[in-house]
Amino acid sequence: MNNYMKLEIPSKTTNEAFARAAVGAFAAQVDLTIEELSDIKTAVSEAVTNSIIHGYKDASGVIFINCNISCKDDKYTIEIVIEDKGKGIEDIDVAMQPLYTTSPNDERSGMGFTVMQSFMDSLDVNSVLGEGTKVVMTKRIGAENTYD
Amino acid sequence: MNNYMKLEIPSKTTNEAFARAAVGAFAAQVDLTIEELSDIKTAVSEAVTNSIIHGYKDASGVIFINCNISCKDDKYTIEIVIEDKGKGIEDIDVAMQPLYTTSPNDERSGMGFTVMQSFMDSLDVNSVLGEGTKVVMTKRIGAENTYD
Amino acid sequence: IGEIKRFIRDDGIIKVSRAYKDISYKAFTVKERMMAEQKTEPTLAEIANELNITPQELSTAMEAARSPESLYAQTDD
Ligand SMILES: Nc1ncnc2c1ncn2[C@@H]1O[C@H](COP(=O)(O)OP(=O)(O)O)[C@@H](O)[C@H]1O
Ligand SMILES: Nc1ncnc2c1ncn2[C@@H]1O[C@H](COP(=O)(O)OP(=O)(O)O)[C@@H](O)[C@H]1O
Ligand SMILES: [Mg+2]
Ligand SMILES: [Mg+2]
Repeated sequence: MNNYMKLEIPSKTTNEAFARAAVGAFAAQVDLTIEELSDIKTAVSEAVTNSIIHGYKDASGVIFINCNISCKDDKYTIEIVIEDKGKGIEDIDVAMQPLYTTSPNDERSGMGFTVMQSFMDSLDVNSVLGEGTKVVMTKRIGAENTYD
Repeated sequence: MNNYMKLEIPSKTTNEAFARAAVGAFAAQVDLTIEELSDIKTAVSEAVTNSIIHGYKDASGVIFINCNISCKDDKYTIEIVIEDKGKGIEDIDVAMQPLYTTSPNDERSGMGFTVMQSFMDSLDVNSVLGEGTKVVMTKRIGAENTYD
Repeated sequence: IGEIKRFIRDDGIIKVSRAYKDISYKAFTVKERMMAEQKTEPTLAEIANELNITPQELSTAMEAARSPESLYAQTDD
């Protein structure tokens, strides 16, 4: 089974919950555990929140979410791409460091990228200042076999 | 609160359940009743199933789902547009008649459009043979006031 | 159909937020029971099957129950 979905939503804070729900409902076609599902939803939250808060600040913009499910040797991989056309990140390596945040007064913890990294199997961030940010995350489902 | 989402999915039967859940999760930002939600999901099912079964037959195609929530005088209206680039409908008036179906052997009841019409507040169907079909449905939320 | 709907809506209105909370609670109970029985974590589909809903619906219900403040907040705009 290969499947995909492409979703476009405006950068409203209410849409963080909707993005979680939509990606969760899509991932639900794979026979995953509640824990795997909740890892995926948490990673999506962090990426979407970043686009809303950092990418578009208080301005309104559009967030693109693409999901892909692919199957190889009976193992499923879910790929989630979250993209904004917001202000971009100057130095990705610095931004991805644990506890690094440019909004310390906003009660941001600086742990968003770290959470995505630890809850997913891969994380890839592309960003161009003034053009936007694209986060690509994958997770393999059926964990016992991924440690072979 | 005004909000929208645009969704693109391939015409696979598993995506009927996903489309229901995704539109349901989007609609659920308005505090609606179970019955209103179930009406919306049922209408979405019928339209998406039509695109999969009639629009694209067994071929693979793409289904576009756009949802809009708008608010006026404290009342919400949800608009749902479901579009395919499939084979189109020759005569819409005939197709929309209760019990009319072009797939009687498929256990189709011919009641899809009738269900959409009775569960939603408005239904509008546009179709061009060989180009595709677009179904536009709206539902007002907060029913007691819609009968004023 | 219209008459019945009007009656239901005017009378015992059940909000989705409430129903989703019920489903989430039941899912939690089923999960605990299955874990005790099978000694492994049940999948979403297994729990959904037990509750007679689709995995997609279960995922959505659990989501809504988790964050009623955000999913149902009508604060924007
Ligand atoms: N989509 C984005 N657009 C612009 N900047 C971003 C984006 N995502 C992350 N950043 C930058 O990376 C930093 C670290 O992100 P993160 O680890 O999620 O921590 P936090 O969001 O708590 O600040 C942010 O403070 C911000 O400067
Ligand atoms: N998206 C579509 N593309 C092509 N034909 C369609 C589409 N939707 C509906 N139709 C036509 O309209 C007829 C009536 O649809 P419907 O009321 O849903 O009944 P059923 O699906 O049970 O046949 C279908 O049999 C089909 O011929
Ligand atoms: Mg963050
Ligand atoms: Mg039909």
